Amino acid sequence: MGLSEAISKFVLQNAHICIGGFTLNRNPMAAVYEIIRQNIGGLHLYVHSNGQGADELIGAGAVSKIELAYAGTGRFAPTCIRFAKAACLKSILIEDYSNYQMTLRFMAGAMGVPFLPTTTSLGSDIIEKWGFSADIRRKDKRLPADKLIVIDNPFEKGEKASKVVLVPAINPDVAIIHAQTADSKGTVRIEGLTFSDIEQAKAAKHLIVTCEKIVEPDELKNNSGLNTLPHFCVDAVVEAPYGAYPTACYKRYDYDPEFLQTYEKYAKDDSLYSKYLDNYIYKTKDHADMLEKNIGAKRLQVLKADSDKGYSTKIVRKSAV
Amino acid sequence: MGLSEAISKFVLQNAHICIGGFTLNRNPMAAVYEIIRQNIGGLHLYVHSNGQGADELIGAGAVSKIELAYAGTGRFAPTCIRFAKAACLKSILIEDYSNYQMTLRFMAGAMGVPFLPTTTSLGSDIIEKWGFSADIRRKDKRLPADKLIVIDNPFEKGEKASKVVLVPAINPDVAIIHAQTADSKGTVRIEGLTFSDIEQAKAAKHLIVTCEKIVEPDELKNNSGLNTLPHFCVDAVVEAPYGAYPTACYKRYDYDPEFLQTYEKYAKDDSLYSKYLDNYIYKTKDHADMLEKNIGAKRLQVLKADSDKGYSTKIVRKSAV
Amino acid sequence: MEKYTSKEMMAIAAARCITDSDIVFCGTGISMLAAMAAKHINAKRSVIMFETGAIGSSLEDLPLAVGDPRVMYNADIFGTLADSFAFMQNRFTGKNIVGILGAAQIDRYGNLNSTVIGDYFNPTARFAGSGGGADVASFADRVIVFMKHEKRRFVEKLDYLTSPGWLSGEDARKETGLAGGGVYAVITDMGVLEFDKQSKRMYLKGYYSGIEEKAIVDNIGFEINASKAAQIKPPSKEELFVLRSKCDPQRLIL
Amino acid sequence: MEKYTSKEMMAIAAARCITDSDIVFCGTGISMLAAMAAKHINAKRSVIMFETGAIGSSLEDLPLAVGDPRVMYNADIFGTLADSFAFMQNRFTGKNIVGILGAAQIDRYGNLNSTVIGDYFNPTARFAGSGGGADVASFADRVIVFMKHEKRRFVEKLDYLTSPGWLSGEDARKETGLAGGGVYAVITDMGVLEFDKQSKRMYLKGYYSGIEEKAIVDNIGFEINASKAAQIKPPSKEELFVLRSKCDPQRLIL
Repeated sequence: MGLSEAISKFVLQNAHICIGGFTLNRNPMAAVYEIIRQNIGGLHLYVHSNGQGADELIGAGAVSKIELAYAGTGRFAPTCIRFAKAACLKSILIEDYSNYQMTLRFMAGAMGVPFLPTTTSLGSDIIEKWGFSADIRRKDKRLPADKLIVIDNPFEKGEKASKVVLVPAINPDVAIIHAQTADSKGTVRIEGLTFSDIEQAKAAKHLIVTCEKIVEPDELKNNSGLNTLPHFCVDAVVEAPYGAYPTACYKRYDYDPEFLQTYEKYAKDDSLYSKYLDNYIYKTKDHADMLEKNIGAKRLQVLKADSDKGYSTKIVRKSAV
Repeated sequence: MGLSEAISKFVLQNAHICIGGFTLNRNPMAAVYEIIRQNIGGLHLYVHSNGQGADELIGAGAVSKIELAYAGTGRFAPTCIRFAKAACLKSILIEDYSNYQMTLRFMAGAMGVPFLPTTTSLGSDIIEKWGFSADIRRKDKRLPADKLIVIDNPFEKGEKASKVVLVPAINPDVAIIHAQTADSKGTVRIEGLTFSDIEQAKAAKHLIVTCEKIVEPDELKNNSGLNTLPHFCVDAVVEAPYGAYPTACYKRYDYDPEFLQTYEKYAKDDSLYSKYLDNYIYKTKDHADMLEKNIGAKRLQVLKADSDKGYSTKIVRKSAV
Repeated sequence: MEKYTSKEMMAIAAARCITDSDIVFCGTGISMLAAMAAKHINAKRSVIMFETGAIGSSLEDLPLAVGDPRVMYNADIFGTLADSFAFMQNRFTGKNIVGILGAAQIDRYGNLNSTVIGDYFNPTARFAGSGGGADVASFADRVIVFMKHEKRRFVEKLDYLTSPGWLSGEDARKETGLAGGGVYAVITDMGVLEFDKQSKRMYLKGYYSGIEEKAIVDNIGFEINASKAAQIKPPSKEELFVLRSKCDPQRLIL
Repeated sequence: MEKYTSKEMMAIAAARCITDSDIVFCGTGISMLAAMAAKHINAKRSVIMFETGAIGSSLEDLPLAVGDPRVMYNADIFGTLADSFAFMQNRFTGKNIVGILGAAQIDRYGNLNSTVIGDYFNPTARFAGSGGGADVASFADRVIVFMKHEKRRFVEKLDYLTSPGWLSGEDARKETGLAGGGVYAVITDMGVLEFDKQSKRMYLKGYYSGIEEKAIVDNIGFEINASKAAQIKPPSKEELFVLRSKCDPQRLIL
């Protein structure tokens, strides 16, 4: 299955989706761009600290609601720019959680339980202020009735019982993650940090995996301990070289400070941003075409990861910050 | 720190302990034998499906209470022999859970939450019958007031709410696990399946790691993704070659069917069993001495793991079953 | 026709229940042989999985426990106990999971006891306990149970209900809040029993060649409907060949 | 004496709070430099850890985000987000964890806002949100906060309480059920503020060389006790050398 087909088959209008990665690392950008290209809208997006992927989906108007912990790309955009604009314009609805809460929510979905407990955020406005109205929650059966519930620890009796925050499970319609390698049956190997990609993948009704390289079936069996997802979790596995670009893919390539800087310039200005969408996304037929037209093989070579370090030792990061 | 010192320092009389491994795999047997040698008694033992380690501790009279999911070593002892005898003689108190419940209880302890939810075992006697009396639970502050608690899912309102089983966290005084490798600072690398050793290790107040080989500090940094525990979780790291014997240690050596068969013969007969304890444990000064006197280098050579398979291709398993 | 043992018949009867889309959670012994046989014969794309965390095990050599290092050989992935059970509890993956269990006692609704004989607090015999049994029985979409066909094992009332089957029958299982589809076949050394879709009572589905229906019914400690029973096809030459030469050439279990 | 910037002073002031037994959870920017400086100078055995799951990172090159692949280089171990926060929530490991955070607003009890300016449902400015901030603030035994010393940031009442400090002061934090020890130092470009052990109100602990006490107090939007303030030792030659040559030779943050 090609990426275009995988997106159109699983990412329907108004779908609940989550995307893997963290800030400027291993975001499934090829898939994000394809969603934008296909003009799929009304998405309900779940992320912990996704960063670039979330901002581009929001910038393109694909997102109507977002549940998140953090929208930023570190020093490049301490707050994601299109996200911040959309928040102030109220063109998206936002529900705020903490990173651990979002992680636990994906984990609850993966485990098949309705909630998981934690004590994080007690006393904060994350507990007090709910972004989605009761009406919105009632109308979409995929949403829990409550943002979260604070209970007394039932194992402690009486007034001395401590408080516990229960955060509800997320079971998105689709999860999309990007990996270094998968075999053609769908066994997935992520190198380096997995963030909460594994939990997201297991929590979703459908899973699309893009990867740098698809290998022969069972080729990854040589080292089972390095594999991260079994094939029966995967609905579509698509080879998408540089599929995380402009974010990093450990041991393959780095994030691109030049692109992120360019993006910042476009994102800050509404009229420029529509040009960005045109030139980088709408007018390119797929990710390979986008890379060829806008980035070029020479630049990709600079981004190539040093085999020891796992990231590029050749990029200049100073100017970008 | 040597094993003898680590055991006497952390495994106190009446301690709550858990031991890693599964049935006949990677039980921390060198540590188990040392506990028996030191005559430490009154232990409260937590295991999911530990097998050989649990049975030898019980056989030696070291255990007063056990919370478990399963006591067996597969085809060698579908039910652990000394465990079954102790249960019928009521010389130990038993609290039964399922494997997933015990795993979740360790996980809750590791996560620092008082409980985790599941739906397993609803309608079963695991929910209905409690092995420890309210009095026992009240007297030991380390035990939760309830074996488990069944609640209505608070995210579903009214009579349609589904049931959820909350299982209480375990935070043992000491966890003991056996690994293939650790560095001298305590970073641990387990090869092959980790079972629930990682959760147990993180849940415990103190952690003793025995391992086949201790390497230089930071020698394991070459492949961070293969490491399983950071050094700040570890209180004592002890080199104990063949420390899982007679259970298996993946990629190092297999379980020993001959020993397990011998053990069965001794374990079934009370008078023989005291001879077993004498000859194999009390009269040997440490694990190396036990191996030398009772097993021999030649036998250990037969058990050596094939480098591809990870287990021995030379042992005869037929007679043992 | 070739001769075969009841163990071989049992393994083959269970293997036939497994399909290509199944993820088979198996225990030690004959259930492992059934899973292996299915993978070699009628369900080549099925996945063998163990509670210990090994997923997609190749099983080149027969493991003698689910913790045996042989379950690790050429697996698709190493998970943890927590991962394995989560795959069962999770409704997306759980719906494809077939569990295979054994027990000391079974009742008419397929509830299982693998904990004690006698009073829980004063047992006459103690077994290993639930292990993953209660979990598989709670979560897996379909559960196959292996039983020795003895009257003392097919009982009116269990001494301890370790692993939930259909509980008290009818909709009791669903109402209790259990997710999985429940026990759907009991395979003994005499025949195969299934459960009525409505009442959830056990009935005799079939008997092996050479076994009399009466012997089956007489060796069950509760009333059982045998009116729909038919003879079960003996193992084919190919099935026996695969079982003997590929699954257990050393005859560790068979 | 060598010249230095306020950023350098801030990084060093924070580094000095870190000890050998600490596990340092840091964010992006100056907090990472503080952790690196401590590891090179005064707390060589401390461990640097990121919410993204990298534990014991070597940080040979300065990461520009906690998701930067540079946090992975020569780490002790790769965990997940779930693992990282569990190490904080877990009381055995959590007691050694020092968190370093930034924020848009802070109040007198060290509560932080990194979510919105204005009404939550009608904001005039939107920030990234909690990220791991609320988690670190809830769990870590000690939290250090970096702030720009501006009156609009040191406010009487937060627009949104993202990360809990001492809440309403006195025993409020403990009574609410939060485990960690709370915010214990606020490091600004003018000085260092700490919290009264009893009332949990912020007070001025010290000011940097060349900064007037009055300027500090005037740039805080609530009343503050400055009676115990003393001058803070400027960065030593060694501290500056390490910070500049080992932590950020490319001047990406400094």
